[in-house]
Amino acid sequence: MKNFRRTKLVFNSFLPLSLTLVFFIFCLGREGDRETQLLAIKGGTILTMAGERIEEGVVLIKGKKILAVGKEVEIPEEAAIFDAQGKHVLPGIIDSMTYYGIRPFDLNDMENPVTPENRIIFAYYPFGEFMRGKEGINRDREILSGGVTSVYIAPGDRQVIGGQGAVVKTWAESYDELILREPAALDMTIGDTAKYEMKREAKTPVTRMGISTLIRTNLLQAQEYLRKKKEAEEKEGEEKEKSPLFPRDPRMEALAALLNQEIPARIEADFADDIRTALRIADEFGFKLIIDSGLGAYKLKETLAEKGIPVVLGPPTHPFVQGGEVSMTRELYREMNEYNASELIKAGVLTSLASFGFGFGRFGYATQGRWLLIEAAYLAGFGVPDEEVLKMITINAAQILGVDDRVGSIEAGKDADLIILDGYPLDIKTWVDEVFIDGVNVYSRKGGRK
Amino acid sequence: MRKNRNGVLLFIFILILIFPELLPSSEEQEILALKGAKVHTAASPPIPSAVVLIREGKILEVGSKVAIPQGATIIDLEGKEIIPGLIDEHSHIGSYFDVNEFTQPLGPENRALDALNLDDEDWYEALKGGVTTVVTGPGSGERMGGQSVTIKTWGKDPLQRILKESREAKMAVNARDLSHIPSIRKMFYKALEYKDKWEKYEASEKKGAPPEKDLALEALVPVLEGKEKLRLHVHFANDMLTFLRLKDEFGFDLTFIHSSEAYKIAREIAKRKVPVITLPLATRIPVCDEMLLGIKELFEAGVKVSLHTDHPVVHQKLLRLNAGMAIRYGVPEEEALKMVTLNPAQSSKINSRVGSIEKGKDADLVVLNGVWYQPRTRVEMVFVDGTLAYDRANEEKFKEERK
Amino acid sequence: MKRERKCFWYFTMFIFLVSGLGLGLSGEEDTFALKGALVHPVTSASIEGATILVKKGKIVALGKDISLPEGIRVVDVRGKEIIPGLVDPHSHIGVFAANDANELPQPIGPENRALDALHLDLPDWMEAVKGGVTTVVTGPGSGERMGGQSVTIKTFGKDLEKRILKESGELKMAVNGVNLSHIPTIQANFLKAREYLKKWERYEAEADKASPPERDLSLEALAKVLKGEEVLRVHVIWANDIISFLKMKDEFGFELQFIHAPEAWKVAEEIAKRKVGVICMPIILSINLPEDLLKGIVTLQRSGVKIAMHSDYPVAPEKWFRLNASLAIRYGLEKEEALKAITINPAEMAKVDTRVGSIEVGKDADLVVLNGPWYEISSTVEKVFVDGILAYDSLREEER
Amino acid sequence: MKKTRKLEDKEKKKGTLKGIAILFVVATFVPSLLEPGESLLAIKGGKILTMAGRVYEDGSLIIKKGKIWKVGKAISIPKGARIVDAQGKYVMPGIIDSMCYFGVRPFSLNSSEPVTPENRIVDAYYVFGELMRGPGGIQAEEELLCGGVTTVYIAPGSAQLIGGQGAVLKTFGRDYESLILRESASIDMTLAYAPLAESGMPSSNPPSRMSSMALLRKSLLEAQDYLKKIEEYEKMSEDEKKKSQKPSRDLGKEALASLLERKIPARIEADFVDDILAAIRLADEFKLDLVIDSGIGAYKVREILAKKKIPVVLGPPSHPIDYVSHLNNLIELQQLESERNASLLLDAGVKISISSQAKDFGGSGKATQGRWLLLEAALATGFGLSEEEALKAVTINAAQILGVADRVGSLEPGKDADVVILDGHPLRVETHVEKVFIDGCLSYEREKEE
Repeated sequence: MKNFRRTKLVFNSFLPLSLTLVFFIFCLGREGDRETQLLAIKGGTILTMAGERIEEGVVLIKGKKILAVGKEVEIPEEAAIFDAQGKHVLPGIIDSMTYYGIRPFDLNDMENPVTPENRIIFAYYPFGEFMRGKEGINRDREILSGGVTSVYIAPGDRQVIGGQGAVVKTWAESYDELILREPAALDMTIGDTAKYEMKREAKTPVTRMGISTLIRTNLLQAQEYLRKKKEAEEKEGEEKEKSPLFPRDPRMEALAALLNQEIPARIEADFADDIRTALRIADEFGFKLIIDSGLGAYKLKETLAEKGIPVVLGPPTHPFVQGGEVSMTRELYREMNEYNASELIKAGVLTSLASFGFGFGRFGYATQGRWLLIEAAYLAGFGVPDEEVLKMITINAAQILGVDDRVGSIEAGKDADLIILDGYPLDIKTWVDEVFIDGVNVYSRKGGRK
Repeated sequence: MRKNRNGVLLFIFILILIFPELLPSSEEQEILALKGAKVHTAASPPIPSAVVLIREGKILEVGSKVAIPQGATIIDLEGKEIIPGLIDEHSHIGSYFDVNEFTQPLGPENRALDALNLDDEDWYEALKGGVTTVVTGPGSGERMGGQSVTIKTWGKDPLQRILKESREAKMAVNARDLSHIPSIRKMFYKALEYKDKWEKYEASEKKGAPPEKDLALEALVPVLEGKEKLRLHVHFANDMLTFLRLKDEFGFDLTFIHSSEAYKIAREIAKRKVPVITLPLATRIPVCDEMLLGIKELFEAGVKVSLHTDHPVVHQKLLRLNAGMAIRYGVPEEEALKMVTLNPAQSSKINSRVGSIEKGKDADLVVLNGVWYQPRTRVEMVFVDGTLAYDRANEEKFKEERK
Repeated sequence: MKRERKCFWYFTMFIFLVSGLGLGLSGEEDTFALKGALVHPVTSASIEGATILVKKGKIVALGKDISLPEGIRVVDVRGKEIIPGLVDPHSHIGVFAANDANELPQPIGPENRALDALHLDLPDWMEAVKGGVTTVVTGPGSGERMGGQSVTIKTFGKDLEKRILKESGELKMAVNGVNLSHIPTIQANFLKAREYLKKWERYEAEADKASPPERDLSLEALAKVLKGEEVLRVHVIWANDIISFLKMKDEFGFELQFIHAPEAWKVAEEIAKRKVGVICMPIILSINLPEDLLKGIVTLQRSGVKIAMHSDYPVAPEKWFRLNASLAIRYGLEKEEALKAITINPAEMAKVDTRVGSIEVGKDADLVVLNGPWYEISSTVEKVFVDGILAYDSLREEER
Repeated sequence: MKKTRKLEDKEKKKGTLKGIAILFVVATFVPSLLEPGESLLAIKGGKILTMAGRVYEDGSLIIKKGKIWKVGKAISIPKGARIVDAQGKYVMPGIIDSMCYFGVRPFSLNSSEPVTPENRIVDAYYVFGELMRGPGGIQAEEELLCGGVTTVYIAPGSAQLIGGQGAVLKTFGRDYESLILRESASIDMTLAYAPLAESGMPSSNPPSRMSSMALLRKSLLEAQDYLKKIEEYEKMSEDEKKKSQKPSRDLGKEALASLLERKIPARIEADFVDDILAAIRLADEFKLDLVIDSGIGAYKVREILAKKKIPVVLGPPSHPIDYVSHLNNLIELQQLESERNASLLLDAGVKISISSQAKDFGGSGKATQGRWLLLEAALATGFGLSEEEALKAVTINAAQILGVADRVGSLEPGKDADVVILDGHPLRVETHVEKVFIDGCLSYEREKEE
């Protein structure tokens, strides 16, 4: 009897896994069918994030994409049916700034304050634990358990120009499908963290002046580079043959992409003053700007709204993303306003909420993103309506990251990234039951924790 | 009976106008009655729509059928929830710039009180978060950090705020190398010898020269006698086991701080009745799921668990969110409330004054506008020693008053 | 000091003795046959009771019924097993012992050559022979981003010139995951090398060839890789770095092999797709590799990746190189595949498979005679032939 | 009921953790439901290698309350016993690794002083799954159990002259007490090259062999004085005791005193002949019980060792020299090394055991090379050791040297039920451990997944 029980237990614990695995293999094995496979998620309350909520609606998925969504969607006979009666269906959560999947030593080049050529995608590590661990690409259940399906990752939280960030999914069938957008932005920092670390070696920058000088100098160089490149390309025939080769410089090319408005700059700035500096530089060089952290952004809400500059806010429980939980610079307290988000949204600034998650030694990896719904609930206590708060971690984030054509809401034609929750999303006791990415059920809480 | 919200606000406003005059004269047996809220006492099951009577800064009565005496000031809290003032058993609030006396690895004589900054903005933030009592102490950079202080987060007179000028020893095992434990054992033996010497001296009617005074050893003696608590900053299970063994050897009163891996040896800890202050849980530290689920395991094994913020690691104001996270990861609601109120009070031996809403205890109460553990719920009012210390409706005014 | 000298003496005497023995064995005509053993030729099916005919250091015949010329010496190896001399595709033998492995102050040094730092008088070489290792690719360490060029060499032989199979066989590169700038730096260097290559091409195309571009040893070495003349070998640990290099291969089109790559199995399909060889972590008793990883090697092989084992001497002893394959069998690899992973696969990776790596007619007579199943741990190497010369005989060893 | 629930949780958690685990072979750790106190277990039908002289073909072994009750060929199996079928398998006692650094994080291995006899390795023994993560409850690393290792000797300070007190521990236990076989099993010392050569180790180590010996002698002489002082005090009458000051306790000297009292042996790591002889001289002078560790050159003084009955704990035959850390002495050591060390010592009548000397590789703190101890023994059989002696060297001989032969090391009635079931001859490379019982508890089971 005892023996039987144990087998059962083992069986129980492996059941969801093996089911996922079987499903996974099934999907892989029938690559052709995968594109036409139909799945209907039925009966749940659908928060599409693109319009009104749908009670007892249907999401019809074909292959990797959402085919239709609505209250009266006809379900074809061949479709597999997933019953979501009494549950909430939400688009996959998007963490619009995190250091998830990057080992700490990969994060910063401590020797150089300016490394625009660095690309975070080289450091993205979605392969389970080091040396040990799971089969295939990204089976990190921890981040999936929070319903996070896409993340923006970026290098260099302690460099002036850290490098190029990327928008990636947290799971994919193959490595190439993992990447939503790369490069997605050029990541910079204006503020104390960018100088503090450098201070040890007495290198530039040690002041805010030094930071903006470094940014400006490099952008000026990039302008020069662009001009020379254009010259070289304009030459023709004989002249082109004779003139020396135009040497490619990955560093300058990254900055040139910024100047050509191919990618935006994401500047991490806490103080209103730093945000002003960022705005000034953006005006001077004419690039697209996104403000990260933006603790004092409420002071500039009109300007930001007018210029259409979005803000990626830090987590409301610990908004000082540049310092510790409690900022060592006392001035930050003056800057802090718990109603920051609410004021920005009222003023019409496109705002998203991000975890700015970082690894914490042996305690865990940078999976704070799994608690974004809790952060959102916390924010709901400070004057942001529930609907807006949920948008901040889905469609708004997708818009800011420039991937809203693929993810961020439950609409026909978008990627089938969605999550099913066992209760109201903003309740602390609510858990993510299922996660679908590209139409594949990649995470199931069944039989897991209670 | 139900009043509209504006009415409540107006009422509170009037109340606050009156209050400054009312409170100093609390000797006149002025009674304050909080009426209509759901009260989680932490000591007994929650009472829906209860009345709490406060007199002279103490709780006079609590219950659903308590008659409100004539002349009592009534605050109607219909639809609100009341919980006891939260207690953070381990933090560095007000002292974290002076946390570690690194040059002196064994300094049990250092006192946190001597480095306490009461003007810190964080005290107010903590209060706003519903935290009314904290144990704040030296850091964990050293093997023996020093003595912590138990203090309320609000009070007109700073000295009155202190609950306990504790002489307990804070110790840290950072397991740098193997000589760590022997050096601590050596220290204990020295303290025993020191005690022996002084006892012999006292017994011989103070003949001859008295033995040399040693502040460090003196601080350890009450710990070894079991009079004072030894608080141990520890993460790894093997270090915890070592200290359990040392406890068996020396018989001191032990509490684990942080204790990330305590759940792995829950039974061993429960066997020895050692209270555990476990990890800060708020969303800043990406504590892995196993550890979070471990809290439930500890509780089920019979270990007395408290939650802490370790401010500034996690901001003190988030202590309530810690409890919410514990609930999310399987701890029953009432148990989770105990983990931030009664359990830390008991383990710090201040439960005669704080930790629950019971007759005779300090009137440290937190009024919330919704379910107490939900992140979106806000603290509406905080009473410390029967005085309204924070009121969200008049936040600006309170901020002014503090200055 | 005294000890070292003594050791040197022993060693030279031994070499002398053995080579004398080899000469004596072969006499004037240097032809002999090994008869009666179970032979694993690797590239074809195993033959029970086969005869191998060796002439002038080469294998001239192999099979069950071979008519032997009159009067040649026949070595009776009945009841034994014969496998080809083992090929260790990555080692630091002769380089590391004298601390000549890493030119640390120069992180990008593709022009450095291991050959220039080779110590041939170390006892390590004989240890290798005793373990049946007859060919090694030995090279610079992994302390730098681009370590330099390795040398492919036999472990035994009088004449250094003849011992060298290939003066360089790989360009060693290391990704130690120090920080994010690592990959961009390597990329930038390849971009430069590409421009360097273009410059030279342009110069070669010119009629007058007036002003040749400046030569750069470092870029030249990289240009060789870009041209496909040289294999790029990357010391790599993390799966994401493997992906980064695969992407770089897509961009620059060089020939790539991974060394160590403990996480290769996690991205096995991506590797197989691009036909990149993997020289797996030394799976040997001294290194506590996790079980997942050991099984991962099987995953890798089954996904269609060409795998080879290596000793990474001095990390693992060269003498027990054979045990790599034994352990791989323990963790599920087929015996034939395991044998390939220490013979023909590494030979192909180092591009010396025309001469070594299998027992075939025309190849070098590098043979290892064992007293039991080749993969069994308790079996011992009895005789080792290198280029047809008896380099080691356990019976003589015991007398010493 | 509560217990089963707990187990269930544990199992489930494990399941969720494992993720998509290994596809073809899964070795699952299954905590046994058997309490050692109530169990009656019979292992039936295997070839039992008792390591106490007898081999039973098709024998049976009965375990009662965590101890071996009966072992033999034709014994009746009592009613109610749970039967484990071992038909066609090999059954042998748990493997004993007589020297390794398993379960000790690298940084707690050494301290900065050359002489620290007060340090106890038991304080650093970490057998709780992975650091910070991993399933709860006391247990060992599954990885070591899969090699059948049930008992280990671990010791501090391979880089110190006197490292401290080593311990004999089991690799699995239901509670903490049952893990410890001998808390203080010996004082671990190192002579010559290791303390001299290992870089990054305490610079306070004596610079030469002579000064090492001088320091060793000094420490032991001081311990003699200490012992004398304590004895004198103990001899005093009660009155005198009251008057005089009790000698203050010194943990270090106390530890060395137990060496002088021959309560525990000294284990001295020595490879070169001169170091081995120096160790013997020291033992003779202070009348110590001596065990030689590593002993690469021990075969050269085998007659002396045999005469003085000094056992040798040999390193792993596949790498008796750790090449990387001994690059400076490599040539000397290689000259000394002989594959026939084990067999030569044994033939001369020296008691030997073979150990893994497992150290972590790469800072993970998982020194689990002990799992291949049977293969190391197999390697030695290639160089003159008989199969029986090779097996003894990792079981009963090791137990005798460690002083725990009354409890472990062989399958005899009354001993702890530490039993290993293998699917083939223990010395073949393809043989795997199928089940491991420690104190009658099933602590490891290798499972095949279809």
